[in-house]
This record gives sequence, C-alpha cells and structure tokens, in this order.
Amino acid sequence: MIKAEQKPLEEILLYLKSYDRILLSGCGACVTVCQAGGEKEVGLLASALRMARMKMGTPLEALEATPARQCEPEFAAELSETVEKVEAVLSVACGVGVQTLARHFPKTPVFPGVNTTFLGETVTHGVWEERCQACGNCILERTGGVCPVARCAKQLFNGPCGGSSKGKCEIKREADCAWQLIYDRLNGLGQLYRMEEIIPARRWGVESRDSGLRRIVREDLKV
Amino acid sequence: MVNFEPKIVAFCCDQSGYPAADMAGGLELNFPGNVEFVRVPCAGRIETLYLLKALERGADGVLIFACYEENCQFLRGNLRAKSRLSYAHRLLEKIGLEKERIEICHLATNCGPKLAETLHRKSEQLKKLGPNPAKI
Amino acid sequence: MARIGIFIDGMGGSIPAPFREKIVSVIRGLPEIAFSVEEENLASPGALQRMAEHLKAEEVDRAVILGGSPKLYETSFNKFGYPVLLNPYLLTVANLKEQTLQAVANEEEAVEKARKMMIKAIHLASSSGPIESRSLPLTPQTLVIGGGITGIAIALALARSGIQVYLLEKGKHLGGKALELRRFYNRPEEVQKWVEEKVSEISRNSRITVISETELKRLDGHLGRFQATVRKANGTEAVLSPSAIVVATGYEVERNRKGIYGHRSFISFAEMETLLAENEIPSLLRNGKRVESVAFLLGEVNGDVKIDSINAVKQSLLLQEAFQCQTVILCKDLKVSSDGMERLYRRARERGALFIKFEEPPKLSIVNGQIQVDVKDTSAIRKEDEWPLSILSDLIVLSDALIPNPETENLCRILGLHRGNRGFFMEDNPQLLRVRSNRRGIFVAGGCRFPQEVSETLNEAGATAQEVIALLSGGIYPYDLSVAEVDPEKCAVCLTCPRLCPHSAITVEKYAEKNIYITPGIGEGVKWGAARVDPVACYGCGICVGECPAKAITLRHQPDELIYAQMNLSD
Amino acid sequence: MKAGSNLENVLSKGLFAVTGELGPPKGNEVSVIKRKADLLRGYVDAVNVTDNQTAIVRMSSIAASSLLLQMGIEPVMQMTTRDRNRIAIQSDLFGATAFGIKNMLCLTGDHHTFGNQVDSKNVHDLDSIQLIDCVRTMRDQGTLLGGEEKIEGEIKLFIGAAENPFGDPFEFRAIRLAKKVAAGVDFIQTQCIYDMNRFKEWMKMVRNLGLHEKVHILAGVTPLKSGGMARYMAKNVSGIIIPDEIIDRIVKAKKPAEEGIKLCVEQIQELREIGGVHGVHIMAIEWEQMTSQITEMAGLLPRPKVA
Repeated sequence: MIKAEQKPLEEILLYLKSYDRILLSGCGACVTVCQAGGEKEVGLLASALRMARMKMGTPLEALEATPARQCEPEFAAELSETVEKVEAVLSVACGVGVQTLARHFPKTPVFPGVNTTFLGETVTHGVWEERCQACGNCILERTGGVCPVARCAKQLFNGPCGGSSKGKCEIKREADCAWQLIYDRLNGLGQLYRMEEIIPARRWGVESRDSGLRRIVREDLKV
Repeated sequence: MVNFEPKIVAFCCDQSGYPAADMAGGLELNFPGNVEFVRVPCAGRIETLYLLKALERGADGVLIFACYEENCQFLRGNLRAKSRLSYAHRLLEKIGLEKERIEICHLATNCGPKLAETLHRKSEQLKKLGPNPAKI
Repeated sequence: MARIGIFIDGMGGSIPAPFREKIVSVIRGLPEIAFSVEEENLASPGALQRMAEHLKAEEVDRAVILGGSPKLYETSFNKFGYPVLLNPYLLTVANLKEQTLQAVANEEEAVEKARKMMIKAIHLASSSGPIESRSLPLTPQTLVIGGGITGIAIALALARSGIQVYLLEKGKHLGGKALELRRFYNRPEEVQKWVEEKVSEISRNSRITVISETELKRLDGHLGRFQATVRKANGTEAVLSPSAIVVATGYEVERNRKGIYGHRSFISFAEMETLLAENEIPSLLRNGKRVESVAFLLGEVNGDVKIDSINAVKQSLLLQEAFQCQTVILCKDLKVSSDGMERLYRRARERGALFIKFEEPPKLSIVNGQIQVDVKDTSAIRKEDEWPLSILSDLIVLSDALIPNPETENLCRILGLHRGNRGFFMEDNPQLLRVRSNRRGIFVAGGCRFPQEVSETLNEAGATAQEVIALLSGGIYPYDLSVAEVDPEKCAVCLTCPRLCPHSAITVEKYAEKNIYITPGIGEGVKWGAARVDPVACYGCGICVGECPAKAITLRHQPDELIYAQMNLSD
Repeated sequence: MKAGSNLENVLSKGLFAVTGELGPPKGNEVSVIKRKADLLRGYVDAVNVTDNQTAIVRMSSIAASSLLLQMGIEPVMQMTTRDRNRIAIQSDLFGATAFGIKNMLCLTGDHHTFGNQVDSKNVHDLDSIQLIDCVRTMRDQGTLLGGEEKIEGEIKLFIGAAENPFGDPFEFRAIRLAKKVAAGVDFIQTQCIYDMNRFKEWMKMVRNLGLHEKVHILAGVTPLKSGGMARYMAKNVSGIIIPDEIIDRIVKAKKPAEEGIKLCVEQIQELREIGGVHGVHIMAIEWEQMTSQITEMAGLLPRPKVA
C-alpha cells in the first residue's frame, strides 16, 4: 500500500500562516494503515496545530474529517459543506487524495500534510519498506519475486554490483542487497539459471513515468 | 504569577496509580490543590490524544501513573503509554511547549508517598514554567 | 432525566457529619437527585442490603456513593454480592475520604474540592450507560498438548474431576524426558515404572483420548469454543473443540560438545543416569574401564534452574554409596531449595563428596589424556584461605543447556501466546498467575514454561489442573461486555489491534454483526471483513483503543466521553 | 583487431599486460594530468581515466583521455551509467572515438550518495552489462542500441569491464563475468586483490566456465601506503577484503610504505602464475610515482613495443 510520513509541524504551520479556519482531512485507507493520516492522526495534528497557533497568539479553528478514501470523487464530495466553512484544507491523505480535493474545490487552497513516500510493505509493526516503484512493467517473474527497480540503489538488472557485501547494500548498511535476496530466493527455488540470462536494456519510455501521465482505460467499465 | 495553582490531570492506572493515590490519601499526604484524577483500567488505555487534549483544554501539566516496567497486568500497557508519551513529547517540542508538562511515573500500589511527591514536584515545576500558554 | 440516588458513607467516622452536610447541601433539592441517605459503613453486608432496598423502593436509575475509594466498594460487591436492580456501571463513587478529606489540609479547600468531586461523580453517573452481563456455556472438554509427565499428570487429574481430555503427543509414546530418567531424587520407585503405571492408568480411563504422532496445526476461537485443527503424521486432519487448552510441551537439551568438551571424559547427566542403571553394584564400569572418581561441573548455562543441582547431588550419593566413587561437585551456586534437598546435600557431604564453589569459571586442559580441572575454591570464609585446586577425575558430568523446544516459536504463533525472555512460554504474571497464559482459557505448565525437576513439575501439574477445573466446573463462564468493540465500518483492517492485543483476543475475520461470533467456514450472512474483539477473551485493558489509527475501537465501559468527563476540563 | 589499440595488441600477442590508473583533476588544471602522465609514461601499456570516481565531480573522462592521447599515452576511458542515459552515452562514444580513444571500460559507477553532489538524481538507464551490449552493438552492428539507426562512421573500441571477486554472493561472481562475456566484453580489470585465496578460487570457477579463453583478465592491485589505510579500506569499503595478516604486516612494518610496495610486488608475481590472468591493473591512487618502482621490481619492464 501507499506509505506516507507526516510533514514537520513547522512546515505545515507555514502553509497555514494566513488562515484562521481550516479543515484537516484524513483518509481512511492507506494513510490510516501506515498511521500517518487516519482519524487518530487527524485528531493529534489538529490538537497540535490549535495549541501551536494559540501559543503564537493567532488561534486557529481546525475542523476534522476523515473520509473513507479521499481519492474517490464521491467521498471528496461528502466534504463539500465543510469545505465551504473554511478558508483552506490541509489534507493528510497521500498525494493522490490532496489532488482529488484540489480538483473538487477549485476555490479553496489544499495543502499536503504528509510526504507520500513509497509503495511499501509492513516489515514489522511500525516499520515499512519500499517494495514497488510502479514502474509499469513488472519483471518480478524473472527476479524471484524481489524487485531490483525498487530495492536496488542502482536499479541494476543483471546482478549485484561490486558493493554487495555479506548480504547488505553498500549505500545503506542496514538494508539488504536486493540482488543477494534475489540470488537466495532463486537458489532456494532451484532457479539460479534465471540469473544467468541477460536482461536487455529496458524500455523505460514506453511504459514508465518518464512517458508522461499514465492512464488506464477499461472501456468495458466506462458508464 | 503569585496565586497560580497549576492544573494537573493525573491519569492513574487502576492496577497501581489509583491504589497508590488511595494510599497517599490514607497516609494524609497532601495533594497539590488542583489535581484531577482520571482512573483508567491500564496505562495502555491512555491515548496520545488525551495527553494533548488535556493541555489543549486547560491543564497545565499531565502525569501518567503507570505500573513499573515488566510489571504490567496487561503485559505491555505501560510500555505503550511510554511510547505514546514519547510521541506526544515530539509534538510538544514542535508546538513550542516544554516537554516537562507531560511526564510518566512508574510505581506500584504501595507507592503512595512517591505519588504524592511526584504530584508536588510537578506542581512546583509547573509553577516555575507558568500557565500553559497553548490552552484554548 | 436521570434519577440519581446518593449514598453517603460516613466510613466509621472518617467523614464527619458536618463535612458531609456541607457537601450534600449543595445538591439537595436538585430535580435529578431522587434521595440521599447516610450510612456508616456502606461496604458492610448489612448496609449493602439496605442499599439494595433503597434502590428498589425509589426506582432510581443511577447511584452515586460519596465515601472512600471505589476499590473498597468494588471489593465488597465482589465478596458480598452486588445490590440488585442497578447495572454496576451506572454507579459511581466520589472518593471523598482519600482524595479530599485526607489529601487537602485546609478544611475550606477540602469542602470545595469535595463538592467538585461529587458533581463530577454525578455527571459521570448520568453519562454512563449500562453494560450487559452474559454467560458462556462451557463443555467439560480440554486439550492437553504434550504427553510428558506434566501432560500425563494434568490429564489424569482432569479426568478424575469428570473432564474429557484429548492428550496430544507428537511422538509415538507418552513419557517425554522422564524416560531418560531412572530415579527420582525424593521417591523410592523407579521413574520408568512410575511412568508405565500412569500410562496404563490413562489407557484405562475412558475420559482421556490419547492422540499420538499428532501436532497442532491451527487454532481458531477463544475460551469455551476453541477449534483446534490437529494433523497426524500420516497427514489426516481432525478438528477438536475443547473449552480450554493446556500446553505442556516440555523443554529441550542442547549439548555443547565442541572443542575440549568433545573429550571422552565428559558425559551428560542423562548419560550418567543410564550408566548408573546399567552397572551392577558395587563396581561402575564405562567402556570396560572402572570409574573411581567423578566430578560434576555445573555450568552457568541454566541460570536459576534447579535441575542440575538436584541431579548432581542425587547421582553423587548413588556413586558414593553404591559404587564407592569419590565425587566432587563444582558450582557457582548449589540450589537446594526443593523439598528434602537440604537433607540430601548434607548426606552427600557427610559421605565425603567435595563441594567447590567458584567465581571464575574453572579452566579445563588435557593432561596425560585426562581432563584436568583447575579451579579456585571461594567457599572459604577468609580471602587468604582461597586456594587453587587441580582435579583429575575419571569422568566429568557436564551441564547441558536447557532450552525451549524448537517448536515453541511456532506453537506460540498458532496459539497466540507470548514467549518470555529465554524463549520459553510466558506466564501471564510471574507472581500471581504462574500457569495461566496471556490468553483466557489457555494454560502453560511444566518445562515448557520453565525447566523444572520432576517433583516440582508434578506440583505445577496439580496447580494447573486445579485452575482448569475451577474454570470449567461451573459449566458456564460469566462475563460482561466491559470490553473493547470494533466499529467494522471504520476499521481499516490495518492489523494494529491483533498485533498489539496482549491477550490475543482480536482477530480479523468476516462477520455479520458486531461481536457475533461466526465459526470459520460458516459464511452465511457475512458482510464485512474487519477486526473483531472476542468479548470473552478481552480483558478490557484498552490498549487497542488507544492504538487504533482509525479510532474504530471503543472501550464500552470507558468511552472517550467518560475519560474527558473525568479530566473535568472545559470543552 | 577490434580497435587496434596498444592494449589490445599486447594482449592479443599473449604478452602480460600492465595498465595504470589516473584520476582527472577536480577542475580544469591540465598540469595535474601532465604530471601524472609523466609518472606513468613508459611503465604501463595503457592508463585508465576514471569517470567521476566515487561520485566526486572531476574533469570528464573523455576530455582527460583526449589530453592523455595528446601527451602520447594510451587511455582506457572509463564510462559509468550513473550520470548518462543511453542518448548521452552513445553521443559521448561518437565523440570519444572521433578523438581517437580506442579503449573503454563499462561501469555502473559508484553510487552518487558517496560523492560531493549527494542531492543529485542518478540515471542508471542502463547497467554495466547493458552498456557492454550497447557498445558492442555500435561497434559490431554499426547501429545504435535497438539495432535500427545506422551510425555514420565506425566505432572502434576495445571493450573492457570491471569485476569484483570480493563482492557477494561469491558463487555468483563468475556467472556475472560470464554474463559480461556474453554481452561482448573483451577485457576485464578486477577490483584490487588482497585476499589471494578467494581470488584463486574465483579464477578456478572462471576457468571451469572457460571464460579465461574468451576474455583477457587483468588482476587489480593497489599498494597499501600505511596501516591506517589498510584498516580503513578493510572496514569501510564494501567489496574489498583485506585479510588480517596483511593488515598486521603493514601495521607492524617499520616503514609501512616500503612494505606496501614490497607486498604489491609479491602479489603481482603471485598473480602472474595464476592460469587465465593476462595482466595486472595497478591502481596506485594518488601515489602514481610508485608505478615505476612497482613495475621495475616486479620485472614487468621494459614494456613491449608492438605495432
């Protein structure tokens, strides 16, 4: 799922400097799961903002809402009445949710309250790690289910660089070398021969983010 | 401020803090004038938001009276309280409030004197810090 | 509007009448106050009886006690029975004694404080809601995992009390580690014979079903309606439905035979046990060679476990008395706290066993093909009397590390139990609840919790059986809904609560209504996948409530509003 | 002949090759290159010119290589995939070969966070194996990567790559070399070798795969200047293994620098004896003046003149 981290409070306070009444909107999906923007975090951030502004002598009224999924137009529409009452919206949903609100409320400034960080997996409770870069052309079938695009610091396709040492990456010693993981996994599956194949230069431009806005259209689903 | 009597919200775990408060009363150890006890089944019940809300709604300081570490009836309630407190401390710092305003005190049922002492110390400390400038 | 009855407890003079009057005068005449009555010792059985009558006569729906600590009244309600007709959660206590009278020196201030507390209590009482009481039928069926002596003893004790037992054993035979043992230290009979008798008693008992070569694969449900899936070695599976579960899987032995420890002079306690049993008195032979001297080297691998100390003294006595061997016991501490051990220790000493206490671990070296132990004896009273010793023995009995069974980790995961610091199954509370696990209805006993000597483990087996019998004998488990509850519509299924619940009372499952239990596999009416707190398994601690990032969980008897009301702050 | 470079000639005649290394200046100071070139001239067959090594910004390897050519020294132009996408790479190769550069070394490059522009964005459009394939396509097919667009002129390059027998997983390191060979590499320079046993073990795997007959392997060596340097490299540089006895030897030596040179010479002599090793690559980092002494002591002089 999408992982995010709350922005520093001082940065948020800066965005909201010229507003006295805001809506703080969370999201009940991904950011709730990664504890960055669910109802609990909305309450905490709202309380912190109110106190910080009170201390600065410029009280802030912060309304709170947490729609089920901010990235759906219907859920965004549910906020309409509340948004009318405020001068600005601070969204602690991911970057997608922020943009959904921005699209829906053309007259109200919408600010991000979190940094959307990556698509990740829960390693243990409270620890998340990047697993996917949504590159648009999945090669996991060749790499034993471990993604070198997301997990190798150099995005290598043909095996580890010379800096792979004792299973760790030379960039971050606490991080596993993705290619060591791939090697171990393929070794366990008895499919090491897969690492002998050369993966040719990748066609980034056709499927990836570098080809501009990506769009999925399912004609059969359109209404 | 001469007549400032700090308002303290004291969360008391029912397994340790609350009986300790009873004991302190029984020993006629005086409490500071403006303490509000909140009885909770376990320190793990104390949400991070309560710590902030207490300050937001007018308290000058917050105390958590929880069981000693490794002695929680519910195994990890006191540790959760401690972790939540550290998160609240980070927020207080960002808000610009002294983190001394929220504190955890680990004790057992028979620690009445420790509880009373902690309350007095906190009250004196808060007197020095002055009223909570962020209360609404 | 709520109708509130006020009970004022003078507490045997601790709360004087003038003080009481000053407090109560403030609320007298308020419309929601139905009555106020005075008592001297409200926690006494007679007063409680009168309280019940008042509640009934005045038809109040809330009650407030002005008196001492709520704990006092809760204790006496538990002991003498709670006054009927009013849900216990609709009664609140203002602790005037401990929190105002005794805690505030200035009387005026005390009165002021007491009034505030009374108003807060009235407010709390009026904003509380009733909490329903329920009971769960319990069938007298248990699952005992592990057919060692702990499991055997528990199964027999339970069966004797009319409880049906499934005794699960992963191996072919019952008996476990006891089969390596030949003699008890404190009983005349042979261990093997004793085990045989117990096993035959089990086979004759119709209430015990032994399921051997079988392991637990999966556990669903909670106290009273566990669903245990077990798999036999041949792959067939069965589902058992015990009301309670006892884990008695014992411990494992880890032998260090690296380096010098590989020398033929070293043997383990179990090997010595066999050697003693196989030899004819009076001469002890090993590989055809006569053994005349034996040293016991009690390592520090096992910390506070008593087993090695007991076995060393027991074997030493046998060696001395039956085989005329010279024995030396080297240790940091000898643990003689078990029943009768002090006597055995003295006897061994009298018969000439040497006891050497060391601080620095002894040095081992090979001299002329034999192991030489160099050690500094620190048992002398004066420092200058400590002297270094060199010991050459025919055999050296060595402590092996007693470690958790390798399947402990996996079993913990299946059963939702915790592991303690050395990796053994963790008890709920080491002081109070030794054989209960963190989950209601699951017990841990014997060596899987803590390596124990046979006699100790039998005591523990008895205690565990008593706990299980106490739980199941009533046929029902009474509980109330003072528990956590998940709002499935808000639940993001983030798994925070099942990960953090100390009692493994929360699972993510599909269910139709809040707190309605659906057995896995029954899909009828399933509408939602969300976390669900089992009200019987929940202890009401509130950890999950504070942790839920979606604020989807409420503690029914103490929702947010009641916490904020207790804080008594502006809104 | 694929490119007709001096290095290619030496190697294809079956002679034991020696290459050196030169780090371009952190600016446009040509005198730095000249000074280093003078220290290397006559002692090596070709000189590697690093491409912003350890992600420290330096004069581009193409420019520095061209300057070396003017100074009469044959460069091995290093090129990493860290800073260029395939457009820049191919365009740079047009330029480099136009200047007369005949050897190149295909590298992935050190990660940008090691250098002095940590906030940059790395490229890695290709990896080193894909780069080898790209250069080989340009040279042998005469087309750009993808095989359609014809190149005007001819790309003549002797294609090299690096390999590190000391990276993990060790068992994969020979297979990785095989992939480079399959992609079309002509010669290999290895990471600097201190753990001789592990290198020999790797070479054995290489020989078992028959790779030593398809590619020229130049063993990498770096003389140790001091005990501190040895300890630092052993501890902090991933993919370099320095056995304790070597660290001890340098640390305990009365004159560590001299001992380092002596050790390096011994290593070269030992490496020469290993089947499949066709040369050495001497990386005397910021210690280029020692190259003459090392090659002299190791009996590698004079360097052959081959036409």
